[in-house]
Amino acid sequence: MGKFFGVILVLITLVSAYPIVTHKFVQPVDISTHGHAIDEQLADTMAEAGLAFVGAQLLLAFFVWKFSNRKDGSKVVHLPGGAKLMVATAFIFIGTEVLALGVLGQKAWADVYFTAPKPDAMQIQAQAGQFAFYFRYPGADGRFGPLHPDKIDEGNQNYFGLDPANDVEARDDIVTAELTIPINREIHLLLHAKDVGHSFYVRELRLQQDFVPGLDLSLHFTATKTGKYEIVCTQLCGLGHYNMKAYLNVLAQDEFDKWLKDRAAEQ
Amino acid sequence: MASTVVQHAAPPPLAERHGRERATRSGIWVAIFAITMSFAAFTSALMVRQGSGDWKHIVPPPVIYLNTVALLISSITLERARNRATSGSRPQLRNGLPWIVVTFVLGLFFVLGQYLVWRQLAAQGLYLATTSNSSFFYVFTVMHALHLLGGIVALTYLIAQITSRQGQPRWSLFDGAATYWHFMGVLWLYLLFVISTRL
Amino acid sequence: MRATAGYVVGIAALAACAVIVHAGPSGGTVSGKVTYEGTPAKQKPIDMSKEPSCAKQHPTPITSETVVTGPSNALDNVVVYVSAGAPDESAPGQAAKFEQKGCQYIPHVLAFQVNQTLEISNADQTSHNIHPLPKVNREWNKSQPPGSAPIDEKYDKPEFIPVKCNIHPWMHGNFAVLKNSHYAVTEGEGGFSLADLPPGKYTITAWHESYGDQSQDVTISGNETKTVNFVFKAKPY
Amino acid sequence: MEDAAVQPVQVHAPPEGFIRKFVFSLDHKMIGKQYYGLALMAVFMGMVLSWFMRFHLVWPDAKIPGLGAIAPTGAPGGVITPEYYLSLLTMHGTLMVFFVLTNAPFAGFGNYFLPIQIGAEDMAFPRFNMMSFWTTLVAFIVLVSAFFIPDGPPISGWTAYAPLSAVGKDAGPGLGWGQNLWAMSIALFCVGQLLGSLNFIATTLDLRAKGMTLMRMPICTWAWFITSCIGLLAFAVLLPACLLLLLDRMAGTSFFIPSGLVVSDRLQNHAGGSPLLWQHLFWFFGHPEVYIAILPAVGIVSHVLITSMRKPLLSAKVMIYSMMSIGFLSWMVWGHHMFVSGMNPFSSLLFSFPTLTITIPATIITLIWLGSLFGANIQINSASLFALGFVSMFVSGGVSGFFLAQPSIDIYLHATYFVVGHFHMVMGVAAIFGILSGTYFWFPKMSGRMMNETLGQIHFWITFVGTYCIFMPFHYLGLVGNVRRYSSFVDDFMAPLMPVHKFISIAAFITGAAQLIFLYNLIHSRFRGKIAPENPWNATSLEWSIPSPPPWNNFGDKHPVVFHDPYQYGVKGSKGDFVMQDSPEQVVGGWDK
Repeated sequence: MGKFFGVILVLITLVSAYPIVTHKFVQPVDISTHGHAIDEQLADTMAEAGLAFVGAQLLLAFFVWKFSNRKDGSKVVHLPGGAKLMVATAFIFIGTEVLALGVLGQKAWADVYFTAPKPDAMQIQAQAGQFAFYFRYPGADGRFGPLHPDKIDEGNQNYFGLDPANDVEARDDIVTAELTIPINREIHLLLHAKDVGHSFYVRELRLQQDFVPGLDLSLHFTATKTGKYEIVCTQLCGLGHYNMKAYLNVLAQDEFDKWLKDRAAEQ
Repeated sequence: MASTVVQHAAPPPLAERHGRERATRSGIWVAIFAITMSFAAFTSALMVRQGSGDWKHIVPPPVIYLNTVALLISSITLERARNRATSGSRPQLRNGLPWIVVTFVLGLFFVLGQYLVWRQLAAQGLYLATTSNSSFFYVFTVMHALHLLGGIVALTYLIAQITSRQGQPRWSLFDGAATYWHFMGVLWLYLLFVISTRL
Repeated sequence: MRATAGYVVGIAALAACAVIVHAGPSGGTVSGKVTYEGTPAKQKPIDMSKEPSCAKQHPTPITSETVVTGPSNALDNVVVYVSAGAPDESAPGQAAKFEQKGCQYIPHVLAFQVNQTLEISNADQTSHNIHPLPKVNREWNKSQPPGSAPIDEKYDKPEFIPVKCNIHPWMHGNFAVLKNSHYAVTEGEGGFSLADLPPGKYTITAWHESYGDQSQDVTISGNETKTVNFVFKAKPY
Repeated sequence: MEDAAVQPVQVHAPPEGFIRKFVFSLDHKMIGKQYYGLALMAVFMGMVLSWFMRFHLVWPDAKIPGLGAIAPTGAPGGVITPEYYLSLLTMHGTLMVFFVLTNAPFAGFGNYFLPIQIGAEDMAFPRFNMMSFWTTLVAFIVLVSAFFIPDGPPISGWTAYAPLSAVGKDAGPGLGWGQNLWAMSIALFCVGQLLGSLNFIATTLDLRAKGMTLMRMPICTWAWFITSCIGLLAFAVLLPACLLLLLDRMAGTSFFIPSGLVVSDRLQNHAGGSPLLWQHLFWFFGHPEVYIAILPAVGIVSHVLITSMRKPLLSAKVMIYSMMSIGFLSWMVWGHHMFVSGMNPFSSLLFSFPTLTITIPATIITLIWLGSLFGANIQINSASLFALGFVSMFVSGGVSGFFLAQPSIDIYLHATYFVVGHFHMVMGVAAIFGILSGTYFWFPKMSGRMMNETLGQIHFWITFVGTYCIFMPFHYLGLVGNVRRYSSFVDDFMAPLMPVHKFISIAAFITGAAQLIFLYNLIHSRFRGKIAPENPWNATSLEWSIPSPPPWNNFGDKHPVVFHDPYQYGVKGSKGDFVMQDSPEQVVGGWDK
């Protein structure tokens, strides 16, 4: 039985490692300026964790194979080096690994969170509500109209609670259901939650950030490839959570300008 | 590991019956630790809450200080009970009975006083959900009162044991109750400080 | 044998009803037109990209329906009903049907009677959620997966109830739960007609989801047709 | 002092009558069994719920026979609605984390064996012990009753993030009374666990038998002791959090709800609360909870492994210190659940480092196991197989922690199936392997009968391979970015992953069904199994020095006296290759010196 255990465990280990080694399941193409750091970090961690995984499992398999139900009875021996060796190994290997990952991790993390958006970054407001994202562009005057929660009227598509009757800034605000942005231009996304917690997740941008009600956070990023990508909600927000999504549409500058003009006409 | 037989040196004895006495005491301390922990949680909530703009400060009714005094005195009376009980050659809880009763009464007084405080706040139109501060005020005072009631129950049990015919209550019972009672006093002082000053 | 008897009785009863209904003009009629003045708010096109199965049902995107207008300032989706003067009536047998199609409520405003069966069906390939927001009636909130059986509900108090879909924020409709059968919902030309009103004094009320309501009194004496028109003030925002 | 050894002080009279024996029992052994039974009920409920979820994920429109009758609004005609999926998810998580992973390995086995292993006659406070169980049972009933109220169980997940969990029914079905019941249930559960932990700590500190120094306690006793210390803090924080949540929901306060929220077109009448506060309080409990679930399993598995290896660990001391440091570190890492919750990015780094550091003691534990296996003489049986399976799972689930501990990678992997795979393996499956190992190991002692070995091994092989088939693919899905807690995958990029989900579901059905073998084995052996001897595994710790099942006062009239550390294997003893803890013959060496 011990031998059988060894064999099965080796099989499990190899089968588990196969899709990773052959890159069957990988993150999609990275379209952000900061994403590569995250990808490298992920790759390094995968290598180290992968080795640890395979090593430990194979060792376990081998020991169980070799030392179970031995014929030579109860003559047990002890591993030379004993516990000290184990502790030393743990500290040296894992310790260095921890340090390495910790330090490298900081850099990748810093790229996203420790840099302030450039002053000329394009400001767009994203509002998450049950169960859709809506985006607001400041319009010609470059200023966002103030929000009045009591004015929210979804039936009339006033998702943000604007009050154009009284707020002049609000009149030219452009509200859309898809996030359309120009390529190679830094976007400063202001996150606002209408009701409960939500999250903004774009795999290709290597970005994920919660919308926290009452706490207006922001993100900044630059998209480097045109195309249509999915924005999904990753924070459980109620019955329509699975269906809460929008599209990120990265366009060339001129196309973007045209798109923005058309939207402005619709308002 | 070859086995060689020598006569063994017996390790320090730990007989059950002494264990039980000690267990009561450690039990009390563990409980105190847990209660401290949960009030720490409440306090952290308070700090976060004070951070968010709309904090309106309220003044607790003066009765509260009278209650405080009563509670502090009750701790002293309980210690009197201890002295009286341990005055003899071997502890006689019966001797401490009067002071235990006094403590018990003061405890009740405190709880009633707190009730008065809540009534007065309600009269000012300050209910649980009125302002963030009133919320915390009620939460803190009510939670403390509930815990103190636990102490009062313990005292009741103790008094019943002492006064009953064959009742020979374990000393650890009194000791534990006393420790808990003093802790309630300390906890109250802390809460009073937290309530009345902005952290 | 007994069964046949049953049929006979049933048919007799039906016949009787028929006779009563068609017993000539049994009363007066109130008819008229609902219009608006001023400029109504612009209805924006709805972006359904989040729900492709619905988006592809609308080659040209539909607009929101809070203010729907017809030719010559006609105002649609206005519920015109007898708010006073007419006796309460028991609910009719047939159900009022409310359909979800192309991520849109059809009709946008559904008027029906107290205790009348309300049958809600989902014709889309996606789950919908029906969340009416009543103030006096009992509130409920149900989801309806594609292809599942219709939901039957009733309301036992008269009320105007906004309806929303929690899954698709743009989907909004209205229930008008009324006390009697004398009601109409304007469409197209904005005209309406309330028939079979026995002689008496009535209050006719017109209700619009964003412009509120207006009432006019009218007295019906015998078999006549009175004209009542409503004009709503349109708001640009 | 010798008299103490001959005439025991009676904790409570021998139980008489059915009620005292089986229902309101003060006997820690009965209470332990009651906890175990409760956990058993909960785990099968939770498993069926997960079946429904897996079924719905891969066959969204298929009707589940019978479900329509149980949940007419939640699953009309047996088709699961999005909100009912979330109800299932919430209840699955809550049942498993609280009523299985906390109850079985800690409260269940702990109650039964901790007093025996330290040579005590019962817990320090038998009445508290009884109250602790009955509070937990009420909590369980309150939670499950949510299935039978009109708008069904809550849909806010086992983490019940505010404000979704706090604003009430406007936010969706199940968030009315369903959520109230949830919060009440958890509050009650906390009370029960606090009473339990208090008992464990006092008992361990003060009721140890003569000669049972701390360093002579078996590793699982240590694990239970450390766990109870963690539990005391964790539940003491979750309780206030639940109370505040209840106040927000029922008394209109605003601890967790900020101003200006518009839910279902209704402007909420709250102001100034902080949703992050709930997350902090919850995870301050929530992360230690992971170790509350896993440490007892670590202890049990070590105990079983040592016995079946017929040799002591390389160093039990190191093992214990590692468990302590894990317990200690578990207090500084709660923030790693909130990397993308809008905390100050610097604090993310502060939380990330101790999280990575925890892998060091965890690795030491694993290496100690591996190193001890070297040169051992492993007796393969159901118990040891599950113990070895646990080691494997512990590694598999542990390495994925590397990824999630790093904020930068968490940006991508947070809230994907990678996380689900990670905690199911290390917290769920591993802990359950620990429970099963303990069951096969201790069943003879608890029931006086042996379990069926063949069935046990069949159970192991299906479960072992099955769980890998279920939870390994979760990680792959996560790497592609498959989001968790979705009732169906409508997004373009998730659709292609359906085959993987189908595979997982089928594996889940088979593995789940295999648990019925275990259930049958458990019940059948209880009545038909062959009679168990006093010490079937030739083990050394005190529980094996008394009859199976033990008498009501464990050691009868005699008071045990302990002379050795609990793991004297591989020595020429009177009974073979081992020396019982209470046998007076002296042995040179041992880690208690």
